[in-house]
Amino acid sequence: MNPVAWGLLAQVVLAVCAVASALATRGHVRNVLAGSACAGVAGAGAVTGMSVLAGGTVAVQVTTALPVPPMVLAPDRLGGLLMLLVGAVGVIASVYAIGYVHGASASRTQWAALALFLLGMQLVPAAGDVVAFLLAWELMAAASTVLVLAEHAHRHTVRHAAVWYAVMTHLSFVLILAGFAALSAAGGSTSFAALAGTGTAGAGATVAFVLLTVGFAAKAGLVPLHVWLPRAHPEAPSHASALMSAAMVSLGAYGILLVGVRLMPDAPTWWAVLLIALGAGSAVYGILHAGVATDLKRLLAYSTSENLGLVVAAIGLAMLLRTHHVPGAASAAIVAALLLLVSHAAFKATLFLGAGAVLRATGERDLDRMGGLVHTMPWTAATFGVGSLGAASLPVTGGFVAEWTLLQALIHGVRPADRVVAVVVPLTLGLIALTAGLALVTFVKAFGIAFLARARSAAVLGAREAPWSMRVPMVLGALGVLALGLLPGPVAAAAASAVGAEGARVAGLGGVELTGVGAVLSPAALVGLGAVVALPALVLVLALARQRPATADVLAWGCGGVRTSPRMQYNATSYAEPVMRIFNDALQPSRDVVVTHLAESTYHAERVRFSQRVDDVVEARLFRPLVAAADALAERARRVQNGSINRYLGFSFTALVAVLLVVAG
Amino acid sequence: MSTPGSAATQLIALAAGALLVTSVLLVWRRDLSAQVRLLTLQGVSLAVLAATIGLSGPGSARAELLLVALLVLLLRAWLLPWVLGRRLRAGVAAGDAAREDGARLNPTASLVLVALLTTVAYLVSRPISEGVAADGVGISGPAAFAVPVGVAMVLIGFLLLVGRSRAMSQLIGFLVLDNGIATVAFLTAAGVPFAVELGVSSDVLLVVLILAVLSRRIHAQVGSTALDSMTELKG
Amino acid sequence: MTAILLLPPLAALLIGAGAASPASALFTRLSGVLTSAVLLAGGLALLAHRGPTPTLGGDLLRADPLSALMLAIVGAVGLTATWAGAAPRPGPDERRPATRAERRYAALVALFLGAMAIAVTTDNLGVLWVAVEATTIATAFLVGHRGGPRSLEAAWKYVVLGSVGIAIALLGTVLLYAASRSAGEATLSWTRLVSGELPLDHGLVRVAVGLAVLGFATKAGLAPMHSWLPDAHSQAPAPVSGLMSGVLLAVAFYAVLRIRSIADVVLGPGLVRGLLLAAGLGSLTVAAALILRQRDHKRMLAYSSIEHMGVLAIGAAVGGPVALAAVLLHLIGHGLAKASLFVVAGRMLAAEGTTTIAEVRGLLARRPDLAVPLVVGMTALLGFPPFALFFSEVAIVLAGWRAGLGWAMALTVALLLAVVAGLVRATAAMVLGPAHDDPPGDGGAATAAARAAGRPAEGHGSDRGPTTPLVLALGVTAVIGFVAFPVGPVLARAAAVLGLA
Amino acid sequence: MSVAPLVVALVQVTVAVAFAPLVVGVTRQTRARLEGRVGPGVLQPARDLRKLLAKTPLRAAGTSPVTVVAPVVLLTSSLLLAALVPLVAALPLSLVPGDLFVAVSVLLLGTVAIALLGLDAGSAFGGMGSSRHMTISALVEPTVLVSVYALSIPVGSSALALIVAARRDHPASIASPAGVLAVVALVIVVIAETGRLPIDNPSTHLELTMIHEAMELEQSGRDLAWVDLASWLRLSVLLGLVGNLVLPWGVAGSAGFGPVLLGALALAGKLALLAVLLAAAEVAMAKLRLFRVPELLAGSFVLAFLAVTASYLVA
Repeated sequence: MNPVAWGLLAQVVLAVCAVASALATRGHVRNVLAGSACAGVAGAGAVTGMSVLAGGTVAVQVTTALPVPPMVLAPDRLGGLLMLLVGAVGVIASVYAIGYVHGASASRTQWAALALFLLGMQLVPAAGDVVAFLLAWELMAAASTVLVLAEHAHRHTVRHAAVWYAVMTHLSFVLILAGFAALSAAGGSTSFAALAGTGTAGAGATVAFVLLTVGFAAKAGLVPLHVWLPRAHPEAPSHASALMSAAMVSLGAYGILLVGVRLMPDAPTWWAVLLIALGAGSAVYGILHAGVATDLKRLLAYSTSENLGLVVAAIGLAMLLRTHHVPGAASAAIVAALLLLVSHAAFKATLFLGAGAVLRATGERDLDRMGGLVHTMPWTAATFGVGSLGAASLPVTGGFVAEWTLLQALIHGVRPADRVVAVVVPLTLGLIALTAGLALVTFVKAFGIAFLARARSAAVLGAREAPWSMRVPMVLGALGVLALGLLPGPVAAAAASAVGAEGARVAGLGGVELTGVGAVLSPAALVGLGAVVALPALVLVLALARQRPATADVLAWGCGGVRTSPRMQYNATSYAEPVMRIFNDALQPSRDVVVTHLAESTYHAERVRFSQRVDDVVEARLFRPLVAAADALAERARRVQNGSINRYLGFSFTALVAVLLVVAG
Repeated sequence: MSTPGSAATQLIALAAGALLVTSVLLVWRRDLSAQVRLLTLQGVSLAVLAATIGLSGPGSARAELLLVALLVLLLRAWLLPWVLGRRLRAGVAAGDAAREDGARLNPTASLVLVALLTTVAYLVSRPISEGVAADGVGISGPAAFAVPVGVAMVLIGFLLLVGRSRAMSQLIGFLVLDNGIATVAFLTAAGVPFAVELGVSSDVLLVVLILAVLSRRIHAQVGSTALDSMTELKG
Repeated sequence: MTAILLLPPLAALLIGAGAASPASALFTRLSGVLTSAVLLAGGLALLAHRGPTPTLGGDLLRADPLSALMLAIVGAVGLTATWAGAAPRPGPDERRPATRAERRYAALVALFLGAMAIAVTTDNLGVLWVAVEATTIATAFLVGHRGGPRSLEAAWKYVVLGSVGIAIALLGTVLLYAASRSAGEATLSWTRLVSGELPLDHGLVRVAVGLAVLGFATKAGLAPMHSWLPDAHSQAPAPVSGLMSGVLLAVAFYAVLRIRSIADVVLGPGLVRGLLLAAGLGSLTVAAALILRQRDHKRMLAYSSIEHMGVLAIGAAVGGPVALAAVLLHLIGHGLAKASLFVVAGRMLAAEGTTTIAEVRGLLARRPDLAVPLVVGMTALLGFPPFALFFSEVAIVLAGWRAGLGWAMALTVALLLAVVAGLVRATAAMVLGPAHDDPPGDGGAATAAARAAGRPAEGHGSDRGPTTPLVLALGVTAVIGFVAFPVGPVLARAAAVLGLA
Repeated sequence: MSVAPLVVALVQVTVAVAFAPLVVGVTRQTRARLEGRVGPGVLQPARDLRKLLAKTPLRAAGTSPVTVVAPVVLLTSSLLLAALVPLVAALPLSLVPGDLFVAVSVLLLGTVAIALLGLDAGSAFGGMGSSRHMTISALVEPTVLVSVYALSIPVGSSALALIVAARRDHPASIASPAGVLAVVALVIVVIAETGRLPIDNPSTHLELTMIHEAMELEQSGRDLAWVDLASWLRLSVLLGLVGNLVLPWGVAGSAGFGPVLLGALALAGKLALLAVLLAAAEVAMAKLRLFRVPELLAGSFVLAFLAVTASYLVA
């Protein structure tokens, strides 16, 4: 039995232990025991993933009661990479949970669900056939639903969020099931190994691709199937949000990779264009909503659908370029997709854990009521800051390298002769650039408003720094973000090998070289250069600082020294106001201004109340009408079943006559 | 054996005609007691049909079929009508309506429908008659021409069930439907095996008894056996 | 072996007679459990049996693997429903002889189970018909057991619609007999009819099969003949609802399967596939439409039964070893889960004094003993792993798509999504939320009063009961999908019986 | 990596640091003259710098370490920018591509630093400036990348050094429609990024109209010195880049002393010219309303996109 098999076994066993310890013990003991067991599950997943990446293979067969081929667990390298990703996020999230959970989120159900959630997520990339994939997928879905429900007894919003989540996730399952059914009908088997390289000609393959893409897009939170994200993430406990947003959605992208890269490699152009449109659209839409969001976790949720949009766009780009014979750039694009996925996992986990720490310390999710937390929660502030840098894809973080790789693919993918590429590539470039720019605003806002300036509400003043058990995972996450940014070479190489593309290899100082397009980036060297040029300035700074220390107790500028009250600061809403105004038509906020005039004169206002809400346009214009229509239909159907036995007999009579006419005709 | 125009065939035709006429009259009449009487008549003609087929059949099956005919006579011409009549009188004594009122269909419309259904019956029973007549084992060959009557009775019984708004007349409709099935059974297969026939008859009897009991309770609880008063359970 | 064939019906008869006698209240209370246990034992014994198929009295009783499996299912589901639904053991102070109603109830349940046992173990279609019809008679009074206009109305609709439908099935059976007779060998023996040796007339068999399927489909609650089902299920006492949903529907569907294989042999799959697809999709549509805005949780469960019958019909329409095995697995899973859920629903009715969804709130916080089995059962019904229904539904869809019925499968999963949405919404509304949250609506007051009094609302039995059967049933549903041996071969052989076309 | 390019890069940085105050001085002086004032002279910015460095910085109460660190980060980013962009010589560094994406990211790092600086003191103006500044740089990003894409198509690489070298070696491509459009788009970007008219008025004293100034309201002493120097560096480096794109002659192609000296002189000339032009343009222009700015940037994006399509025609 080889390491991979052992790893898979260990995951299952540890998961069982975690569930057992969650059910058996109580109080703090439960948190510690179950938490460490969950961390163990995730760790086993990470190790398994590594050994798969290192070339280990295995095919575990699980038989069922039905006369179908047995379920197979046979992770390939890509699966290994995802397993590693999920496992890594799982470890820090589990450790974090030990210190974080309290009240409802510390119940035995929640811990058991967490363990099963981790197991499901790590088995999805291990699945080697359709049935096993669907099984793990549903395990993941069910467990995550339970996690979202943690606070159901305290907030009514939780219930609606959970119902939305359950239905959307089942929609995704149903689409995937149908898609795989179509695929296995076209390919004549249910095992991925046999399906690999299924021809893309013919209606069957097309139907399969479309169904699967949409299904996985729903799980990846792509517009317009993203509606569950901004609802579920704020309601779920933060470690769960981190797992869902960093790990689970990545599996949606994995599904698209599985279909588009492994199962049906030679995609027609329009498949690729579909993916690019889907991805770029979600990226812009997601980041716009993130930019104007004031609920911190909602902001992070929308940024998730932005980042997954970028990933899917990169995948589509890779497919397009491969179909149009630009192999070098294509491999760069696919590497970019994986780098984006990995770095997103790192910084999104960090950010959600940070948001959780703030929530735990202040009870606030609303940015407009935060501020000045850098003084009370320095560790959280630092890690959240690093995460924000990553999310804004600035040097030197993983996001920066990933976006650089993507742009290299775009710039070197130029084919003036080929009209499709000639049109698609620059448009994609523009959209991605806009996304990157808005991401910058969004995360400057998130960090600056939450942690800098002065407290905007009393609750924030009393904030206390998170305990070590929560700090350590946050720091680990931040380190991960920086490591991905400083030494991207190995990751890029692993990613390239995962998709079997000779796309990238390590170049000096842990830098990355995109062999396909002959571009090199060594962030470490960049940092070195920066240090060299900044050295004189630093020396000067320190010298002056010793010579003449600053006086740090003056009033801030208030047009003549009036000490401004904290309510006069810019808050998240006002910070996003320019963006809101520019993209008014896309966001369609509902504002209302209530002016109460003074009794004496209507020229002087006594009070002005301004309130603004941004509803999700897709939800309001697409899903709510859909639900309403379904309900109306159902109401009409209820009237048909009106209780009159004569009518019921009439049904049977009609059926009888119909059948008679059919059989005798 | 018996050829068309033989006495047996005449008798079969006569019985079949009687069955059809009684069914049509059942649709026509509104007076429940009259319907019960018609039901008796129908039972008798069904028994006659069975007996004829039995007598003109091969010797082996003769005894069994005569026994079946007797059973039919007892059950459909005497017992069931008696149960119905008793329940009906009890209901009327307790203040329940003695006429079928508030039916879904007025007489003319229902009679037109009957005509329609009879044609449908003729259409759809072609494969049955042909299938049976394919090789004239025993009597069934020549007798097969009457099969549509049975099918028509089934449809008419169903029509009564759909169209009538009284518990009692639904019972009657059910019995007509059942008679129709029996007719088809005799005409196509000279009845089913005796054991099965016994089971079938007892089932029918029990169903009728249960419905009678239920209608009594409903009358006791709801104060009427009008089906319109029984639309509590919706959706 | 042949003795085992005879055992279940006889035992049912004797136990029924015993239960009817006022001798021992305890025996009366446990009669249902005993009968089901006997059926289960018999079924398992027959499943374990190898060698020639045991028969008795010519074609009267015969237990091929399919019959054995069905007998076991009937026993298992019956055990769940009767055991979990058994009234709690009376305290020493209130020890009293069983009332007349209780005795009648027990006897009828035993009778019902006995009829079911005959129905699944006979080879003669006539006897099968008689047995299925007998269940109508047995259950008629069980549905009306609680008395009151609503349950009487339900009983009336049930008997009328059921008997009419089953009468159509009789017509079909008769025509089959006629066909065999004019083919030279007058028989109703299923084995003879599917042997393919009789030169059956196609036109006649077409009519016969069409009518028989229609008739038995009525009993199986397939649209558009489903209308009796929600009323009967919602008005009957909870265990009876469980029995009807898990056993009666299953056995009626078993009859459809038998007829289907006759048609397969004589006519090929075309006709029945069309009929079953229409019925299945129709049932799914009806279920989806009426679950989405359902206000009554027992009716909701009833419609979910219609939905699962629709899935079964579609699976049968697909045919082939995989789909048929999946259908049988689905029968097991659905029966057990649904029986447990109906029992839980009964306890909820007893505890809350209402079946209106809008008046049940925060169950998880107030009554975890009810909410947890409810949620687990629902998870099973919705086809989440590890429950058996997950495997069966996935297998049916995969097989169906490969059989070239992609459009039907797409429609199926879409409708299933609607059903899931409705069920999830309703369940979440009942289960989630804070404990003290006075339910809206006029019925709220009474419910609140009943809760305040701390005792169940009267007239709906007890709100507590044994948990073991629920745990067992749901546990079996959860693991059986993974049990490759012995379940796998059993399902395969049973499916082979049907798929011999 | 080979040493020569590194040395050249450091030379570039020093040159840029030396020129930056002068460029600003030239623009201010030119403006003053065109507006009929005498003007403080070209060296005034340098003197201001010296004076500020000698002063004790005052920091608002309740400010965080960000206030201390941000100016240095800003300065570093500008210095790094000066090292990455081909000003004096067009020699690509082996491990760090003089990629415009990298350059822009470094630039944005500085932008973020100053934006946070603006927020840190918790005054209304700082937040206002920071919000406006970030919005504008967000809208600028697409233009930058698309125009670079247009420029890189003929060269087949996005490294600025190679682009400049290619234009020097094939002057024909400078006048090509693609090149012209792309450069125009870039110019608009540079104006937006460096906060010049018509997008921002660097010499305003009215808080409500401020963008860049609003963020450094709280700064004083050496902090302000670093911020000012950094923004001047940005201006001159970006002007230098534009200059080298339009008039690539004189840019050193090798690391010899002669070529580098020549390159430095050429750079001085180009910077002076552009500074004068900039000042002249600013005199002739009024500040745009903030919410007309997106139109301008959208326009520049369109130009860049046209440049791409045009480049297909020639390529």
